[in-house]
Amino acid sequence: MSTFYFIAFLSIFFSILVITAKNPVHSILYLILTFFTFTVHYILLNAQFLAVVNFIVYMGAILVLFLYTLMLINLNKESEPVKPFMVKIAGVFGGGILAVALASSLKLVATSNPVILKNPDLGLVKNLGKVLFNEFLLPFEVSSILLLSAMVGAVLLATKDPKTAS
Amino acid sequence: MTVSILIFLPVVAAVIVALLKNGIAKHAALFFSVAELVIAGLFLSKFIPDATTQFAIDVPWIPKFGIYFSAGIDGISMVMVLLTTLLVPLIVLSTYQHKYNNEGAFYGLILFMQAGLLVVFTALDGFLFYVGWEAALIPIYFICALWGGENRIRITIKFFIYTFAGSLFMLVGIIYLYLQSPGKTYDIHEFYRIGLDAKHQSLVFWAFFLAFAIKMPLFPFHTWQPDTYTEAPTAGTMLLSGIMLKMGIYGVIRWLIPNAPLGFVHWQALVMILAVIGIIYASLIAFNQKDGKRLVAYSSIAHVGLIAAGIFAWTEVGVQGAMIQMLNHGINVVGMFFIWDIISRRLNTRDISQLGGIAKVAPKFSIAFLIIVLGTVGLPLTNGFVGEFLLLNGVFEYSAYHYFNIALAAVAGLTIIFGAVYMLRMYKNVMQGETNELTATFTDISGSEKLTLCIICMLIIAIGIYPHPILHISEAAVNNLIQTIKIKQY
Amino acid sequence: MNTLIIISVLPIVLLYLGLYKATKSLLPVTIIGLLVALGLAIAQWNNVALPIYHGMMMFDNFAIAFSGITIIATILILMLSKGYFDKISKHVAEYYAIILFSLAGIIVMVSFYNLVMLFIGIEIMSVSLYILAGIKKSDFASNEAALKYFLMGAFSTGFLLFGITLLYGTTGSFSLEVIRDWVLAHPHADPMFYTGIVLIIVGLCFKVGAAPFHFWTPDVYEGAPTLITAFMSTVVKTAGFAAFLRLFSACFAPLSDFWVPVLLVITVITLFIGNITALYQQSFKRMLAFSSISHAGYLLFAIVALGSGSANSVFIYATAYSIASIIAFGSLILVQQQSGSDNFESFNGLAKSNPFLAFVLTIAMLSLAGIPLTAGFMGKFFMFSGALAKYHVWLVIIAVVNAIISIFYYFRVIIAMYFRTADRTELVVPAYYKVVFIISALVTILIGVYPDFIARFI
Amino acid sequence: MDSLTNTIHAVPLNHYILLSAIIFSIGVMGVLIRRNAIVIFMSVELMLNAVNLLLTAFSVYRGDASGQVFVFFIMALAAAEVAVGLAIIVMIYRNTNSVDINVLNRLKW
Amino acid sequence: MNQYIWLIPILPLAGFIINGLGRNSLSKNVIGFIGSLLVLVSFGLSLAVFFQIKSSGHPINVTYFDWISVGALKIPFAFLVDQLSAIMLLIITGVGFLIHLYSIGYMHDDNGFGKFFAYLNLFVFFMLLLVMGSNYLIMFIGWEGVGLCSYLLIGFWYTNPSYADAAKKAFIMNRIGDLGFLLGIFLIIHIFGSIDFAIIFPKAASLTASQTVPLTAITLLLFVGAVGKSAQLPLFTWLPDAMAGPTPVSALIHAATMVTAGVYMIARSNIFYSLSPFTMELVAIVGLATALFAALIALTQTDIKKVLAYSTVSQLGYMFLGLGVGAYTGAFFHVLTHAFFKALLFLGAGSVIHAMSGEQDMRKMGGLKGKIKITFATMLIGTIAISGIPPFSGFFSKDEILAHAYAHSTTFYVIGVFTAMLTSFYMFRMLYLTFYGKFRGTHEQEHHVHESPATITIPLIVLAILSMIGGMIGVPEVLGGHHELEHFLAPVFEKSNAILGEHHLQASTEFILMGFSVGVALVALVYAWFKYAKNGSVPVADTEERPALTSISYNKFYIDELYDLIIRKPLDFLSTFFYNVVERLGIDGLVNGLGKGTIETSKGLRLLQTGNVGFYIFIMVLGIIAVLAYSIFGLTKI
Repeated sequence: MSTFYFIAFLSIFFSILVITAKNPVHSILYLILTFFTFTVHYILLNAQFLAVVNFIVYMGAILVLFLYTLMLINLNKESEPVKPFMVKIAGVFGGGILAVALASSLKLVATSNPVILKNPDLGLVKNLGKVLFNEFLLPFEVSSILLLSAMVGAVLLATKDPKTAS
Repeated sequence: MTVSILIFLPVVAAVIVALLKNGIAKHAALFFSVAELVIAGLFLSKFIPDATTQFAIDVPWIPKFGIYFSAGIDGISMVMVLLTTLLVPLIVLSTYQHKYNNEGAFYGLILFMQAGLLVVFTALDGFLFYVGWEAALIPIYFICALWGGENRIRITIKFFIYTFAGSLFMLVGIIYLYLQSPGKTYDIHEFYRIGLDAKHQSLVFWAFFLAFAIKMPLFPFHTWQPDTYTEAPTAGTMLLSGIMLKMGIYGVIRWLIPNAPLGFVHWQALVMILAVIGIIYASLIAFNQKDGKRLVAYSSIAHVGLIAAGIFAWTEVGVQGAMIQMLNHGINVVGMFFIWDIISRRLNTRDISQLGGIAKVAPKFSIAFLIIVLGTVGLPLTNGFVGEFLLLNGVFEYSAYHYFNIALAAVAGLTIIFGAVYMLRMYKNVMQGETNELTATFTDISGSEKLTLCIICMLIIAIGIYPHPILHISEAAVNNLIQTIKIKQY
Repeated sequence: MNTLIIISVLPIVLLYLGLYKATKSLLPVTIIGLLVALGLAIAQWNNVALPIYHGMMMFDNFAIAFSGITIIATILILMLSKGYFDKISKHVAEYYAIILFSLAGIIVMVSFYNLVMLFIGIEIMSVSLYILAGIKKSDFASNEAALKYFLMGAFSTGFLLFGITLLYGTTGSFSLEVIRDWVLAHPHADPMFYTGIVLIIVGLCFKVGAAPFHFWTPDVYEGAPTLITAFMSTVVKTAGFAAFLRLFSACFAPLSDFWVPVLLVITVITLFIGNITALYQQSFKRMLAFSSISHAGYLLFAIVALGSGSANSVFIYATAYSIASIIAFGSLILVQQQSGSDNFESFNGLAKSNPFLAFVLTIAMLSLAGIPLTAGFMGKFFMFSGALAKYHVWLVIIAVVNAIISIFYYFRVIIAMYFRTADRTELVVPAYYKVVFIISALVTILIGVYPDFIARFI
Repeated sequence: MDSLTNTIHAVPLNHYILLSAIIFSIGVMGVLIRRNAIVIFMSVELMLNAVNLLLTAFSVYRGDASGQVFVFFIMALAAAEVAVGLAIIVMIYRNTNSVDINVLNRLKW
Repeated sequence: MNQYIWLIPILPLAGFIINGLGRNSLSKNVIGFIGSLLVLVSFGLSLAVFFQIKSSGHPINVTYFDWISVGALKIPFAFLVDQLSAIMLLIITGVGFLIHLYSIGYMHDDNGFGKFFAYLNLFVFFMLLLVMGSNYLIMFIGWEGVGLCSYLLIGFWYTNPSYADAAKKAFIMNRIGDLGFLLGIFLIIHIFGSIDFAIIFPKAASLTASQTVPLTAITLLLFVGAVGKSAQLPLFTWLPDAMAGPTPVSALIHAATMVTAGVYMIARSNIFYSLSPFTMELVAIVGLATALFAALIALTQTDIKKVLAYSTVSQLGYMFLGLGVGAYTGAFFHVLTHAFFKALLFLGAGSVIHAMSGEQDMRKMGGLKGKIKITFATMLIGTIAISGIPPFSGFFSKDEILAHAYAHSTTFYVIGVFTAMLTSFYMFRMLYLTFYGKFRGTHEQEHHVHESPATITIPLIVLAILSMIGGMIGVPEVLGGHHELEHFLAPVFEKSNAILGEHHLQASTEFILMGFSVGVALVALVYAWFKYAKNGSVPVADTEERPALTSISYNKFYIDELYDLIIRKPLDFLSTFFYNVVERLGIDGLVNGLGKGTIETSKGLRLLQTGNVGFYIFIMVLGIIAVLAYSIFGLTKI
């Protein structure tokens, strides 16, 4: 139990670092750490498949992509101009109040049932696979369109057009 | 033979005319409008002057929402149909000396507007009424904005937005009534049967009243009117003042008061006072107007104020007076604007102070002008008198408060004095006195002008001498309507 | 379902065509493909609609109608694209493909029966649009539009997801059926459920461009290539509302006491922001963007006054709005090509040089302004009727005030075209455009005069 | 494995929600206070992950696998979005040599 | 006879149409002939009607068609000719014919000859309609119709702007009265449900005392109408200005017929008045005041027609005095005699003007006695008649009124007699200034002076005879007469007299009264003779100073200026104020302000669209927070 709170603390801590780090590269590194804590959360919840996917897709692919882009466009310095202080305060307040509002609208202070793992096999690949390829086959197929579109689009946008001037 | 012929002929004609070339379009428009008049005459000859609705058509339009293409003619509508079909050919004729760019479009729009007007005057379905109401507005907007004077853009958009604003509130009122109606239809007779309480009727009343008050226009909703009348091409002004403003008056009779009798009773005194204020106010302003068209515009506000007062008194005499006065006002005001059209076309000015002595060089014109002036000031044996007499009598008979009616009638009656003041002042300054350099060049009327003015003058005198046939057309219907509403009230 | 398959496969075909440089055949193939899809959709009309694929989708009449209108609108817009993309770059096939991907997402959106499908549909559509907004790669405005759209879109997706998650947390399922049953069983729902609804409202309002989540709309609409703007403001908006309506009428209707006030406020703000801001715009395109916000306000009426007629109202309104907008954007493209500017002034004197174009554009503007005998009026009429039926009298009055304001800016175009003069040469209106204009104008008038034929659909 | 799963037995559902809400809000905060488009985008990713965590928690709590499947789809989306988003950012960088969102204010009013 | 009665008004109307259409194509002789002949035929028919009524004693009532009928209100187009209207018919057609005849000569050189005759015929038509109408509305048609003709004829020479103004003024002032009349009609409709004389008068007669309250209102309103038409205080100023019209017009319309319409109307409604003592008193006071006031003004006028005009106003005042004190017959008698001598005087003045080549200022005349003998003789007769010197007609009618006034109140009588003295003075002043002394005009004028042609002199002579003997039909019994007129009119005033009661003065009192009034008239005559004929004093030129009182009188008590100040100026001010301030700034300003305000709001609101993504998202977040806040707090309500 205390493991959860420890990891939760780490999640929050690192995510705060993500948004406060001056250097974007640092931000990414903190984000990797944050995601790692999430992976731990998944493991704690016995969602093994997700833990693995999270580890691979997010940390392995997405964040590397970020990092790569950052390097590509040479932004690894603390070059970001800072927003005015008031704007930052407003932003922090906004986010904070949002958190409070979310929490209170969800009545989170009230006690609730603990999360109990009813089905230990729930998060296993086999089980998930069955659900995914039965019930969720259609969304699975359809999301291919999403990926295809994104792929075509990314290529379209990121390639240098030699004849843009015309 | 149903009223659909009457409604759709102008639509077809509008399309045909719109496609014709300059030069022919004018004649075609005249032909079609006269044809329409003939058809209206046929209807009139077959019309039985009782309270029933005749020549009715009732086909589903959007049945899911209880909307039917339902129209018909009763006595009240008949007078309005006559007004429309009579004035449109006159107006077309009055434009014969003009050269408009893109004539086909001009006359097409006029004819299209006629269709809209006829829908308004014959509709028995709230939705249809509203559609006709707006369908009449669009063409006139374009007529005014395309062929108008210098400031037309600003003025006409104001006019459009103002009147459109009013009618949208009416739309809300109509939908509201539809939702309240027992049979969920837009049928006007269903509307009459809704027994709302006084509070809700007040809301309905205002929703409709705004639309009609703006259209008429009633003080203090009138400020679009003088500008628009001044800037619009004369034919547009004639359409606006001769026919279009009657939509508002007709609406009051047919849609406002019967649909919200309790609301009406509650606000009757206020609107009567507004109407009467409008009479005096507009008359006074007309005193010192320099621009002839603007002067006539204000005089029109005053006259319409009286018509409104007569209707809001909701006595048979008042409403009948309003019926005949609508026709009269249409004829007179068209004549008056035509007079100014002739003057401004010849002399390129409408500034009264620059004119004078025209009677000397144009005696025929002066006679026509004088007859129209007399009709406008309501001299006995001209059409204006019959209407004003009945209207004032109607106001007088309105007796919500003791002595209030006498005071009201007396103040409203000032119109016959003030009317004489500004009309004669105008006549004097334009026609009498010695000619100046400008007016000496004035040539007397001829051809189509003469014909138009001749028809107008004859109508003025004929109705003045023998108004009975026209009163008779609407008598039964008006009587019936007033009785129905009275029964409902008490 | 066949429709979805066709629309999903079609872009792949196009990509291959692009690969083999068969650029000439792209448009015809697309249009034929879409027509086939449309035909297949219509063929299912009035079939007994049951949820398919484990309750993931349901091709009921609602879905078919909205698929139909979105496909038709897409066809019309694509017809305007003849020669349009060539000027941007040579990757024409990709553009068509992405538009069609987006359309596939839209088909999913209008026929979803599970929140997962809703989410995926929205994302397919959105991701495609992020790309499309930026296809003018060297154009700064286009870049800016793409990035703004992307950042804000991704941001709002977070809220949508949070909302969906909360619904899932309370009901334990993503299926609309289960959620509805849960709502019926729990008339006093969980706070979590309420918060979920609220966040979904936020997410969806962003997608349809309702205030105060509308900020992306004007900038993106202005920055994006005009044709894409046309697509966004018509097809996408329609789909957004279809999804919105489908979700709310299917699941949340019993809880309307809770969420109606929220939407009411949003509607009112949307109306005012859209209309008042549009008033002072100098760019026709940006004006249309704000006007689209205001139309979103009117469309929200159907959801605020949720009832049996809502689907019908949204359908008619969206149809009217879409076809009128297509005319507007089509004309804008032509005028822009000629004068290089999208300001109102560039329309000056159009009536003299191009009476036909001016005339159809006038019809479109009248329709957008809601003048009777045009489709736009019917749309407003149904919206007002619906709202009044639910006793939202003040809402309707506010709407009326806004409708009045809107006249002013719609008529500015008409005024520019007809009443102002400018030396200009005649614009060449390509045949494809003419067809689109004529069809759109006719449909606008037809719906305005005899809406029954379309009102019967749903 | 058992020992791991046992550790969560006592964690109330609310705490998971709270955690997600907080991280979600931190993401929002990040979006608000940063000007670098990439960092903003990262903050959005943070928000998505907060949702993922919550979904998983709900899924476990309900004993229903569909929540976790949904997470899977969100990840797919995230991947797609990242691809497109970074492409857009790169495209902008090419044009402006900046990824500062405050530079993007030509479209206004 | 009854079935031809419509011919009486229709013939002049036919004249109007023929002359109106043929005004340019027909020759002047033909026009004059047609115009006069048709009126003459009307006169013949009127005579026939008169004798029929005289013999049968029954009024003629003919209905033609429904003119206006709305619900319960049915207004037929119908004629009623009773004793009262029969005499009016005779006056109108008789005097009218003479004046037509006169006009042939008088207007012969005018370009608008045809138009003039058309208007005159039209006037006769409307006047006949006025007196023949069987209900108030038909009367009202005629009432306004004659106003129209008055307008047309005053402004006959419209190229002169001041003439046109005079015409306008006449029309508008009449209209003020007409409004009162109209409201009176409404009230009658309201109370009686009809406006038919034959229905309402009997009804009124049978009302109980408590029911007569509305009658006071009715009579007051009708009286307003009469005040306007008959140029009483305070609406009299149009009549002197109306002298702008050609002289025959002044004679016919502004002396003999139209202006007496008010008297006719009140006499017609006598039952109403008899039942409202308050109004009666008011009528008497207004009449008396007008008589005195106008006489005072007439004292110093120098324009020959103006003198006659004010004298007309003054005489009309007498008539109203008569009506007010219940001497309906007397008042009507005065209408009759006044028609003769005032028409005569005007026509005579016209003849003088004709002779003087258009000169109207008496200061430029003088010594015409020998040059235009017939004119002089007839004018002299007219002057004697109006001054109330027996046995000429004016004496009898005036005396009857004064006798009734005496019976009513001594004050009224004294003022009346004083006015009679003034009348005598200014009339003889006019006569002396014009015909006695030396000629004061230019040489050309002197050379040109000549007697008028026969068409002018014949009417003068006829009227002079009538002025002399006209009084014989009303010789009171104390003087050994039968008072034929009173007997003839008795059925009309029967009920009123019953209500008011007969005032029977003792014969001796009557003799004293007569003697007194004749005495003062003679004194005034003599004084005028000394002043103007013997001493040859002439009113000072306009450029010179006048004594204060004279000046006030000469300037008509500044009444026009007063009206200008208290009515016209404020109205004009209101007009500009309403237009420039209320209309432009107020109402229209509000409307435009709404539009401008919206646009300004738009200008401000669009700034919200800053282009900054951070800002956008911030607002979004605020929105989300607001919505969430709602779900926190709003939930408690559900």
